[in-house]
Amino acid sequence: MSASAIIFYCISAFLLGTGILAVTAKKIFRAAIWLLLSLVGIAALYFWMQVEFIAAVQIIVYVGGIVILIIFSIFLTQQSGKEMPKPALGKQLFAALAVLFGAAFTCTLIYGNWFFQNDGSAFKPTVGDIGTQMLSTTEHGFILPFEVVSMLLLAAMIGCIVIAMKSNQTTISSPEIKETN
Amino acid sequence: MNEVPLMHILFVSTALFFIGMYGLFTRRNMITMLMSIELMLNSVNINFVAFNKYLFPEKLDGIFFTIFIITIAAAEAAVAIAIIINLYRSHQSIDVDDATEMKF
Amino acid sequence: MLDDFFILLKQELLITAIIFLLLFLKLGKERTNESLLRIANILLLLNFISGFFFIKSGTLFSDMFQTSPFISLEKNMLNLAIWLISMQSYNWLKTHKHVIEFYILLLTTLLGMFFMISSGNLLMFYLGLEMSTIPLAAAANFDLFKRKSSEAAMKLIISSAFSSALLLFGISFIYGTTGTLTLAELPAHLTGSPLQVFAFILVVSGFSFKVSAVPFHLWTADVYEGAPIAVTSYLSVVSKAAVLFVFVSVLYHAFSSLSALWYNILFILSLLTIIIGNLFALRQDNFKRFLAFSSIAQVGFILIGISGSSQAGTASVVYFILIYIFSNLAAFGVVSLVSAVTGKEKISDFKAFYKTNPLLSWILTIALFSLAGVPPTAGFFGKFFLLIAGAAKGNYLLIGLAALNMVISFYYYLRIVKAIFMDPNETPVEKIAIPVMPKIALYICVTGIIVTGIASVVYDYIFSISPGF
Amino acid sequence: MNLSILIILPLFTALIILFCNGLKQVRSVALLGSVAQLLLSGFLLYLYLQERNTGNAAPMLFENNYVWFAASNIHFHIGVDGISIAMILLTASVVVAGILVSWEMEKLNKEFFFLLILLSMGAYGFFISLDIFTLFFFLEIAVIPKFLLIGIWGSGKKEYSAMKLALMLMAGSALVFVGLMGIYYQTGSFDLMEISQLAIPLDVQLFFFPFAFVGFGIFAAMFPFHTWVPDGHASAPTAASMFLAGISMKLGGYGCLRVATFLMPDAAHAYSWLIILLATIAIIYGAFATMMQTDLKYINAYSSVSHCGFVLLGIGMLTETSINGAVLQMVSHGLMTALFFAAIGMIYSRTHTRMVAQLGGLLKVMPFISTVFVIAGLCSLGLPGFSGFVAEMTVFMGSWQNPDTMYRLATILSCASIVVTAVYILRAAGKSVMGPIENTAYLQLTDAKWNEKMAAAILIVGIVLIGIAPFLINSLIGPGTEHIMQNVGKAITLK
Amino acid sequence: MPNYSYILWIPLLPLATFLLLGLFGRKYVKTFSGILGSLSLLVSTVLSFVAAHQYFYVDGKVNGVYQKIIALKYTWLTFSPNVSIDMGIIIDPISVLMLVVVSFVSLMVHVFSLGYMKGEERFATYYAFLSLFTFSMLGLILSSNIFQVYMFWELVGVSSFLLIGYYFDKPSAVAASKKAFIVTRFADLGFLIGILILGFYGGTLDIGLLIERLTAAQSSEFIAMSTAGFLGVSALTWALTLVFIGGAGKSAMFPLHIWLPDAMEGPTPVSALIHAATMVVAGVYLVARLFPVFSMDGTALQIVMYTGAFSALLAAIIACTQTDIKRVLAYSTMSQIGYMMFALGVAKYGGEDGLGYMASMFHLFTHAFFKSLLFLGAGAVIHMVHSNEMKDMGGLRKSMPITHLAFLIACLAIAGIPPFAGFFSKEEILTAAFHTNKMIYGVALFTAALTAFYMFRLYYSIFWRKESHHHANAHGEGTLTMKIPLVVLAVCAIGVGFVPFSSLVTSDGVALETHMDLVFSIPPVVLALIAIGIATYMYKSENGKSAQLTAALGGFFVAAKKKFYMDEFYLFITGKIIFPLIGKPIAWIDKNIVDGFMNLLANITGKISELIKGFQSGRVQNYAIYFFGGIIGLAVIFIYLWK
Repeated sequence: MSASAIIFYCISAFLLGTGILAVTAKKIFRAAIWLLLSLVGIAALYFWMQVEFIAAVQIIVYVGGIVILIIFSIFLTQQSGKEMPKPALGKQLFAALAVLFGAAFTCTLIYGNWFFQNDGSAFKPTVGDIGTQMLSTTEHGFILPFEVVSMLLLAAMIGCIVIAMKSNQTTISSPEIKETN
Repeated sequence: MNEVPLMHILFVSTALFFIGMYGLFTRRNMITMLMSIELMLNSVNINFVAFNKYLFPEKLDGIFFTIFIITIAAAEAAVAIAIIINLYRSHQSIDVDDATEMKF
Repeated sequence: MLDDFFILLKQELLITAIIFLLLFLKLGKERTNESLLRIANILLLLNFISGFFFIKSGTLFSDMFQTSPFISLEKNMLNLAIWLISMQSYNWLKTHKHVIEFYILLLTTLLGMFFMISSGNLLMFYLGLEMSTIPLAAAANFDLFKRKSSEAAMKLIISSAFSSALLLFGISFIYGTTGTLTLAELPAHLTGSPLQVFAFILVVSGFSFKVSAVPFHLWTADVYEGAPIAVTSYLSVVSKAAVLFVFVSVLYHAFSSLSALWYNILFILSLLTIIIGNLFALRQDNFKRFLAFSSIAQVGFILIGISGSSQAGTASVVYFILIYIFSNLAAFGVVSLVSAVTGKEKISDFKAFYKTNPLLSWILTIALFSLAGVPPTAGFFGKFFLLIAGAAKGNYLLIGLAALNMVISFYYYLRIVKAIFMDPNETPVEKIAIPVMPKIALYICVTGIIVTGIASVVYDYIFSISPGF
Repeated sequence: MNLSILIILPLFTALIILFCNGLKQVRSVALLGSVAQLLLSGFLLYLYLQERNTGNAAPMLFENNYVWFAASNIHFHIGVDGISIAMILLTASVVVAGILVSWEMEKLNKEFFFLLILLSMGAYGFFISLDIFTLFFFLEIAVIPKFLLIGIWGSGKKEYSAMKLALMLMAGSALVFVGLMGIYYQTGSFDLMEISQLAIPLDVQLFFFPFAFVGFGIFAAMFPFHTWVPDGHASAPTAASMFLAGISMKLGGYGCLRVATFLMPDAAHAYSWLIILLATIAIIYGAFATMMQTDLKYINAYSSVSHCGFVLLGIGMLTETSINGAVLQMVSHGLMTALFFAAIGMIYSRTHTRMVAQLGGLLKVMPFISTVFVIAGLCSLGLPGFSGFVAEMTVFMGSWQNPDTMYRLATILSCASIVVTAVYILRAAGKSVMGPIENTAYLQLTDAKWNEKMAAAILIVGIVLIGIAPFLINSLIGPGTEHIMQNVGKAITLK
Repeated sequence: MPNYSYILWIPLLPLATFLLLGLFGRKYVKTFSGILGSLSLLVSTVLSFVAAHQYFYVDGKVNGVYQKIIALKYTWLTFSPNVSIDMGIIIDPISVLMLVVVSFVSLMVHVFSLGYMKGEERFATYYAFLSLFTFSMLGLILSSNIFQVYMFWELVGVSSFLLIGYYFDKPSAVAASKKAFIVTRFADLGFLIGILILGFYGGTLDIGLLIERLTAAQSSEFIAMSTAGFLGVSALTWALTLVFIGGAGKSAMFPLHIWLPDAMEGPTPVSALIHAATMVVAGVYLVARLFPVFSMDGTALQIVMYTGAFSALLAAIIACTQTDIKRVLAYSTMSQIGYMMFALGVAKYGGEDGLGYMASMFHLFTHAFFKSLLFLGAGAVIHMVHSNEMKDMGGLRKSMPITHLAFLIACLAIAGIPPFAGFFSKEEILTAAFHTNKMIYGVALFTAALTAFYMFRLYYSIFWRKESHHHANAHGEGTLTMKIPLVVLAVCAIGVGFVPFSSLVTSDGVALETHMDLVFSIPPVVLALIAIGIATYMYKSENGKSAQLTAALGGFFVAAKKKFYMDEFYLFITGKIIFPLIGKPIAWIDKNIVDGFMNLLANITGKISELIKGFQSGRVQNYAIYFFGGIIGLAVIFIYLWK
């Protein structure tokens, strides 16, 4: 058992553990932190797989972006200190069972599946060729998705602005509350 | 380092995926639900990268897919959070069980 | 190469252009909503008309983008639908603060759908799918101060995120087992190994979520009820249609080697969808919710048509969707008019509707009859061809059950007709003044409902260009 | 003559009505249209006879065959034989009568007449179409107007009845649809004539015949799917009841004959025992059920169940005579029951009750209406000189030709119903028309107006004409039944 | 081929009258309608006499045999190539005989009604109905096709229904008319089925052809029919019995006679026409029509014989107890028809054995005259007294001499006192009966005596008994138009007995030599005279004797007066069995089970949709769980189960 293998298992143990904590932690702020750690662990996994570029993106976008966003929203919506309401035990159990079953099911499928073995050709993606390929219009060029995503981001941005913008009218039209029940 | 078989990486990602799913099923706080979804997406990313690296290294499809997933996840998270904030304004709560006016 | 580029991408480029135009309008000097709406509608109309010209088939960026007369027809149907919707939601938008943003969001999703429809590649497909969902979730929240609206948006975004996660999980395994993301290359690599089957089911679930097929439909009703009617109709017509288009081509081409499998899957899904949709529609009182379930049932019928898996199948699905656009939008149009003026959205509010609004009543009735599939409305032909296509495999059990479910559906459609014409009501909806734009839209819908069926040229044209294999 | 006119004319009438306003305009347009249609049908009859006399022995005349949906091999194929012409004439006269009867319709008159005409258009289209798709198309067109007519202008528990009727009929057409699918995928064609030339394999027939037959049977008030009939007829406004019983129940019988039996003769033979069983039950059971009714409309509705049983019996017996009789019975019952409903409507519009117990002695105050009522009654109990006799006797003779003992028994039982018929008709007539005047208020009532007299006259003429000169209509429908029998006969030899 | 086509006019004229009066009578013709009807009928009558003369004395007979002549015939409704309803006119002895009787009696009644129905509000309608009836009756007797017979049979029934219910605002009249129609209808059912059987085996509906085929013992039809059987009885017997049931219904044979007494609710002239002379003998006529076929089947004839005899006796007994004069007459009619029936029953085809047939027809002939006379007389009386009850009458002989005389003659005739008409016919019948069946002969004799008895009971209680003339104030004896028919018919009642009947009407058309031998003519006359004596002794003047007799008879008398509870029996069948035990349950089943099932389906659907609404819980997490569940479900199905 080589060193890299040991490293791999450590990383996976770490990210899974933190992941579990992230979805079970009582306090929401802690949960966010655990999530962050778990994401970092994933980045580490990418490093281990020698896809540094992805690892970098992971760090930048997730750790630097999303988690921060989440934390901000936590601050916006509630005081982070207080414990979150516990989910009903029955629900927990049921969810656990369902999830375990699903996981087992998937794993057996994966286990039983024969994967194509590659011809051992080296896998060395450098940031450079990723960049060129990203912007090339030729075979294996990803310019179109790139543009599309940009449009999507634009739209998402506009949407967020409209929705989340603090607007002068804050009184909630209450009639619906009665009318629904 | 090929003595770590692909299988194991897939197991890890699967586990992560279902951890996320568990979170989604049980967490009542919308933001934490969002976190769980992020976890699931990440596990998918791991899959793609692993596949690309282990099985089909001659092309970079998996890598690019990962990149785009991450981007989209960001957009999704942004919109989701915006919606959650708006919902918080109207409901004074982000507990998913408080937002069940419409049913049956 | 370049002119080719422009012609093939024509529709996408147009939409993008409109988006940016609207952005500039936003940045430019303050305008009244009326003028903005006028501009927007004219632009959309032009966009729709332009869809009939310079039709060419070809692919771009290797496998990323492909188009054909058939595909551009599908896109143009969506163009038509979005134009009609924007005309109908005139009353609602007139007083809204963020008209332009609304249009931008909608158009972005439309763009996403276009890319999704002409995607030759799972990546593009995924991007298109997300692009047609995320902004829509935002748009669903556009009744900014309605609790229901934000609840609907929340439900939409969370469940769609969940479903896309599952979809991606599936796609990742498909990638892992086949080594390619190109749809055209998939059949060669798909062996039907258990993992692939699982992955495929995950993908199907992603589609089913979008078209709201049972049991992946549960978000539908709530979102439809809460979202602004414009968004609801957009969801129930446009996004559904787009995904169905893709579903057909993906099933027929990318997964043709699994056809035996997905035929059975569709068999189960379609029956479940029709039955559950009907059973829930029976007891709805909120009109939007009712239409949600009825549209679920309709999807069930469409799935039957898809399961026919032939040129007739494709044609009948597209044909039915065209009819469905007209019928559903006519219904939504009337409802949106009523709710924009009076805020009433309950079926019980429509009692004795005929006394005050005969015109709207007839339009609504015709629309409902078309949805129910009563001749001479187009809905009859649509359903007929769907079932013909479905029966091609000789699965008469499916056809029989579907036909009997049509009876149940008759019950709830007729229930509304009964409310409109027969039930007494001392406080009926007051007489509603119909602005010109919604009026035009409604008339177009009604004409569509009547003509599309009887005039066989429509079906024959669709049939002639729809790809067989 | 291009038969499409038969559809186009009503269509235009309906459209014009939409642009009229005021009762006077509307009703006059409707009347004009329907009378024109009646004349047209008469002219069609004339042309038809001429063709036949010139020795044109083609099974169908005046055929037009346009491709409609090329992709699914759907044609708009129309043509007529004697049977369809008889049906068309029936429809036309009932429509005219119905419009005359509802001359004073005040409430939403435009919509009312529009729907009436639309309904009739469905019937015309149904009777002339030689393509199962168009047949089905028109069959369903004829359903929804009924729903609206009953639900909006009806009386009593109209919504319930309307809903029930619409749903049961739709269920019927759903079954028919499945049958059509089966036929289509066996033969790849919707064309009646074409399919009749191809032999559908027996097992397929055995599987799909019940769908088609029961489907149409629901329209024809086949036991036990007849329950829409009483409620529907009772709640419907007069004209609508006339149309329902006079026309739309005939759609069912015609369909059973022209589609189910004609295209799947082997299965028809295999299932004839069942058909006959149900028909016999319907006849007897309907008659006894009628005996217990107290509402004139219910009486007539249940008697319709019993009388339509004869249609199915005739079809089930599968002899040329019996099928002839079935067609005759359709026509006769159409006219007779329409007349009956017309009379009931006239009485109801004056006395505002349909309860036999509350009526009485009307013959004194409204002799014309009462006479019409009695005539309808006598016709329905099969009095010679009226159409009912001819039809029923033909059915009996034909059924008797079927030598199987059980079938004989069925025939005898059905014959027995004529006694019960006499009982309930005489009870109804004896109590409501004859006897002392129950309610002195009735003494002020007036007799029929010109329009009502016209309506009654048209129908009575038809009834009596068939009654005293059946050889005319017989020679009209004869070739049609022969052509159908060719297929059925083939099946006999094949068994 | 002699030309009889003008006979067509005999039925057509009344038809024309009916249409005319029916459509325009109420408005335009009004009071003239009576004259109109009578005139048109006069023409028919003359024509029928001409026809009779031509047939019997000019060209009817070909080398000693009266031919069956089909005057004209055309196809009316074709069932199958050889089975069709043809409208035709058949000329043979019995049809010509009936032609004369019907048209003549009908004419008399028309004339009588001119006075009797004067001032009725629906005068025109009355005559329209009369003409309709005459038309149908004439059509019936001229029919050459058995189905044609059935058609006119029905028409006769309905016109009798209309005439009985003429006073439609009298509930009893309505009830009576309904009863008459339904009972006869029930019998017609038998007739119809009989026709179906005959038509099927005979392969034709034409009477001539039918007889020809079914009387030839070696013809395939006959063999098929006599061998084919159902419930151990041959098809032929079935057919004939069923046909006879039809006849029994119309001719009020036991047990289908119950409608006849009630039918007296109609105007009296109507009773005279329909329920004395014409319609009620239709049954006899029918059997006579098919007699050659009947004669091939002993069983059927036996049934005819016993039914007839029993009815004759029963009716005579009941007649002795009734107090409503018209009912008495009704029962006597029934009893006389019973005579005709069993006379047919005892007959054979051809030659001497055909005596019964001849006698039956002869009695039919004579009976028509004196019975209609009796009814018209009764009518005249009722017209004066305004009551049917004997107790309201008595001592009318002074106030209405002509009626009295006519009535007396009729009584003598029916009692069979020579030289009145009844004597001859009865005597023949008795002879025929004696030759075949002694028991029947005894019954016949006894009945004859009874007849004489109750007729004179009737006679005395109308015209004698109390001397008081409290009716003198009433308007005399009625108009001239009422007297003339009485006189004419009285003359006939005396005279028609001398018609050389046996040489004209016989079973095979060959003249039959009948010789009067006292052995057969004395006993009935003596018995009749004794009976009359008793009647005179008991009823001529008011005394308690009749009361003593009834007391002596006790229960039997009560039973007879109550018509042996037949009506009650039928009432029980219909009211206690058919309606509550068949009708009600079916109506209930229809409402609750058949219809209920349809509603149940709807309700179940609704219930289910209510049941599963919980899935739409509004909680997005549950949605996700179901979503995942769906995936797992599909996966499990399609990976492990659905290979």
